[in-house]
Amino acid sequence: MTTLGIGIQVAAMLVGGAYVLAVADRLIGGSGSNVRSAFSYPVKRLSFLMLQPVTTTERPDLAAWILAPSLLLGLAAVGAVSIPIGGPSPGGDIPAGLVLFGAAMLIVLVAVFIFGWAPNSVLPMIGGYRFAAMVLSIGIPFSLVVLTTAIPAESLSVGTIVESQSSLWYLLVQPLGLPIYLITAAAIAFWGPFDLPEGTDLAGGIVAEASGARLAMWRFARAALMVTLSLMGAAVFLGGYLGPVLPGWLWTVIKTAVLLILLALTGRTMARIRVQRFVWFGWVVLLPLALVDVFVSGWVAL
Amino acid sequence: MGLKARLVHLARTGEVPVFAVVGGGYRSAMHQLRHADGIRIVTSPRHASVLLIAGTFTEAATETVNRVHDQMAGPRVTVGWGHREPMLAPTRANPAGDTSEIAAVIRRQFHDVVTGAIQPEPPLLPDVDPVEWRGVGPYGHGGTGMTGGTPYGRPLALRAPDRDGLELDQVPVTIGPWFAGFPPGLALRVSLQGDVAQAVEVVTTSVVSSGPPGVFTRALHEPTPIRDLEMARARHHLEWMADTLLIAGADRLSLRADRLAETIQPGDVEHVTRLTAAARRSLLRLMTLRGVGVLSADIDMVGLGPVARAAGFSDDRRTPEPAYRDIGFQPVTHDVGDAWARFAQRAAEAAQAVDLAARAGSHRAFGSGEVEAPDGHHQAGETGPADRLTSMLDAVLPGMEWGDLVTTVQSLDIDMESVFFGRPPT
Amino acid sequence: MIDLLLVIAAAVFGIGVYGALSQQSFVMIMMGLELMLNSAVLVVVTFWWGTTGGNPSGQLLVIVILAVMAVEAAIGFALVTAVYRSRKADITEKLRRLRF
Amino acid sequence: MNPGLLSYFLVSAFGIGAVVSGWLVFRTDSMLRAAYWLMVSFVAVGAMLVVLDAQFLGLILILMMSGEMTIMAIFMIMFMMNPAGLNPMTMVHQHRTSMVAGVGSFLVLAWVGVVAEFPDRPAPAVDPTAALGEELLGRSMLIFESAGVALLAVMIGAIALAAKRGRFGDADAGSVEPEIDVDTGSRT
Amino acid sequence: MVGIGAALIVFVALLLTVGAAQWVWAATGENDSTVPERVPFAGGAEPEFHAWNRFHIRYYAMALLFLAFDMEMVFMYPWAVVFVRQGLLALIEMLMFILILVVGMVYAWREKSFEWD
Repeated sequence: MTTLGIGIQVAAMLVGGAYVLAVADRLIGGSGSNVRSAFSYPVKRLSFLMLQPVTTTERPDLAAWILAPSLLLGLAAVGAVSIPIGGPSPGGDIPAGLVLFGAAMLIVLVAVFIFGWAPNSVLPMIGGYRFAAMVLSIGIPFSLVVLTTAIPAESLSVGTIVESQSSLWYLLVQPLGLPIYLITAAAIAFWGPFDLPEGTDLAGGIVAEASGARLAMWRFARAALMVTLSLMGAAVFLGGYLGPVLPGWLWTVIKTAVLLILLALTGRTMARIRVQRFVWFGWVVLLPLALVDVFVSGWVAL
Repeated sequence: MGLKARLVHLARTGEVPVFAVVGGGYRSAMHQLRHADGIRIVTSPRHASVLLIAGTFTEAATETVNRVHDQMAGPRVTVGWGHREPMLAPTRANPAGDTSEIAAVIRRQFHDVVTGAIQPEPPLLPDVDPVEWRGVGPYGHGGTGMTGGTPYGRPLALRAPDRDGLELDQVPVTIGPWFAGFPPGLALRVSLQGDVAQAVEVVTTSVVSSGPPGVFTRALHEPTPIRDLEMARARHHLEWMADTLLIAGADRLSLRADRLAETIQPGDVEHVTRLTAAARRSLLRLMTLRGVGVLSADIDMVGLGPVARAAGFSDDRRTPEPAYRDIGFQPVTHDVGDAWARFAQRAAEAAQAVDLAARAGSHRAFGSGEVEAPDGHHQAGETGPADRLTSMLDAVLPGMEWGDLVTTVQSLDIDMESVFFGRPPT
Repeated sequence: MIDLLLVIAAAVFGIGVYGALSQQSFVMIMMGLELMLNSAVLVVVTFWWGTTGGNPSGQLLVIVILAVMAVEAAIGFALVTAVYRSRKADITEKLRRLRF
Repeated sequence: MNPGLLSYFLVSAFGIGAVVSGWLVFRTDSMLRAAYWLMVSFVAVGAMLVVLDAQFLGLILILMMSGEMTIMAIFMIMFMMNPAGLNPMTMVHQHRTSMVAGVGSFLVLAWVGVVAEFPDRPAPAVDPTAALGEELLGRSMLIFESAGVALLAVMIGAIALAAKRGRFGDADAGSVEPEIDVDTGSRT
Repeated sequence: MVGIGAALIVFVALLLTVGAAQWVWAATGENDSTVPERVPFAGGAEPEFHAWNRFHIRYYAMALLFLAFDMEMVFMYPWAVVFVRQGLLALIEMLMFILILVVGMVYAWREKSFEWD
């Protein structure tokens, strides 16, 4: 597989997945609209945002403000590159893919933090700091549950982890894994009910000062991040491209879409958590559970 | 067709991002507009293209409304909705009709401004710096030394002590009166140290003016059918629940509460209890409200209505009213007195109100110059409970994290119309 | 290749030395230290890759340096907080004595 | 050992990136930018490690440092006056000495690097991560476990130093241990 | 090497193209904005101070705890790869390591490092 091939594959997944997520979110959380309008909704919204002028504030850190959406999108793409989509690809395999993915997802914190800091406005800044509190509390359990899937596979390569699930998905072998992964993934993508940095109580938080193309890029980058996280969830817990009859890439698409829709469902129906409760939840509930997951799965793998 | 023309073609029929400034008499109507077709109420003017000025205001609102107008990203259009003198900003259209009419007007205006049929509005405020600063510092940035001067037009925040022992910067910042997390018209000057409010001051200028009197205002002076009173109470509480759920991010449930407020009929107790159960399932209690905004026991709660009853005070003006006694009214109470207790209290009162309305028959109540409104005990010619709740804020809110502060303010159900004009909401 | 890598590492180290010596603020001094450790990581991996035949001890040394960085940062920040709490000072000039 | 031209190019590019961003750390007024320039420097070094077939080490360096640099940014903004650099400032002392020391150490080290002869024993192309794991659990087990103890000490030490509430009361109230009553042995 | 190279190329390409596009957008958009249009949004009121300040985070102790646990992750990656090969020994060694760190976590919890009211 060539670099260009990987690039096209990732771009198709991210754009397609972002569209699916936007439509699902619209159908679940939208107000009084019919099903048909939901399918054109993302395109119309994007068109309007592209037309809208990009506003600025009195004294922003403009470089950081411009960098943040590009960085977020770049990180989502890098995360996606580490995941095989259509089938085993010996050439495109990254031996330490899991670490690459983990690093990319931690740097998301940088993108969000500088996006909140850049406009020099109180409400976005609080949003950025809230996200820092969130990621510092769930970063460890997030990495741990992903890492646990590497134990039976004996490799940090995502391709090998997928291959090692040919007899049984890790969803069943490591029952704690996927739930913790989805909770922490939603938090890393600041998706509801963990959308603290973008909360209504901050009038939009980190995006309160963003308009037009900047907002459009940020929204798209966030959706792409959700897709990457779902892709990884599908790869390491649901057997990725493995599946009968259908071609491998279609299995990846189906499994990713299922996870995306699951996340979209919880996003608009659950109440947003308080930041202190979340910090407590991350350290006192999720981290011990993730450690239990590691050692129980390790015991089983022996 | 060029790229821009293509984008215009797609965008003109899209959903309209509306930033709403809500004045007297239109709080309830806004709840219906929230789920009108093709309208999206946004929380920041930076996302909006249409400024909706709904209801009536005082002159004092002009500055803030104009500022919000200028902060809109555009292409800007201002639409009034039952907006009367004093006019805060030039409006393109100003219908006074129902939700579907205003929604159609907003969509039309948006369509026209996106396609270029009408010119977008220019900014309203004069283009002058808040203070002279250009060219003052050595780099033209307006400051000297480490923290001196007004670089780029504003001073830097100063240090202040903190209970944590770290004397770091404290930024006084005024939030409101058109902030989505607060009731419309409420502005707070909060001294923020990090994300914690160290001091809170209520900005006392009245910006919303009074809308038409509601059923509880009439009940002050003449006996009113209990059925009307209780249905108005149920609607008020349901709309408040919708607001709370919206701020808590449970959009879908908020929508459901709004719809229920619109369609509820006497006797629909089941609907209200199901909504409450759904709110509980959304982990509203566990994640957001529990333990937040507990009112200390030394606060005089008499007459504060649901706020007092949520803290265990069985204090209700309806209890001695003969008509209410006849239909078997008993006040409900909760204990703890945190934000969740107030949510559960209002949900229970909404259910009770619907039940009472079904059993009220032709009973009438009040007319004695006193009334138990949804926010508490009102007396003719006196300031109501909302005024007392507002003056409590500077004592209750300090020390809270910002999100908890917003949750607490919302849980107290302060209606600024009631604060400034001393009469019951709804 | 090894020469090139070592020159780069030396440059990063030199900047770290400059930063650690010239900065007044505690946290900026820590940045200088981190840069020096950064160059140490580069040097260790260079030698691991080019001269030791892939001896895993080299890799372990990198991990130990990472641990040193984490320890330095955590204790450094904690000290900065403690000093600020008692002296309201964030730069070295304000400290004449090193006791509370 | 025969690294290709591409490796040379990549190492040079990342090397320049690491040096320039390292320099910019001390040349910016914004504390946020200073912290994140340092992160860029670490990421560039991490990328060089990846080019040197130490993929795991390079990526883990990036992973570690992204978290650590955000914490650094948060602490710098918390404690530095004028953290965004809205008023330009220079907070340096003994500038000339430091400059000489910096350039001097660069010249000495670079000279050593260029002049010294090193053995040519390239790393074999086996999975280095597994080798590291076996080293960690086998021969160097003691290092690994003592790292755990060191980290525990760091955790407790850091929290004890940073937190306001000490075991014997608030830090700004002195946090003094109560005196022991010699006669009864109880604390007063 | 193709995989990691692709990651690098995709990342750099996106950073440059999206960044450049946004820079153009920002450059065309802000020139004609008036002072009131640039005032940060605070619900209609005007800010008195710059928002950038010495932001007092309340979770600094937790942030330091994260540093230590992040280091733990570094040890766990190579451990996970050789776990099955090394067997019970690996499990016990890591269990010891983690238990040591959990002591620190419990200490932080007891010191109320996870709350700031």
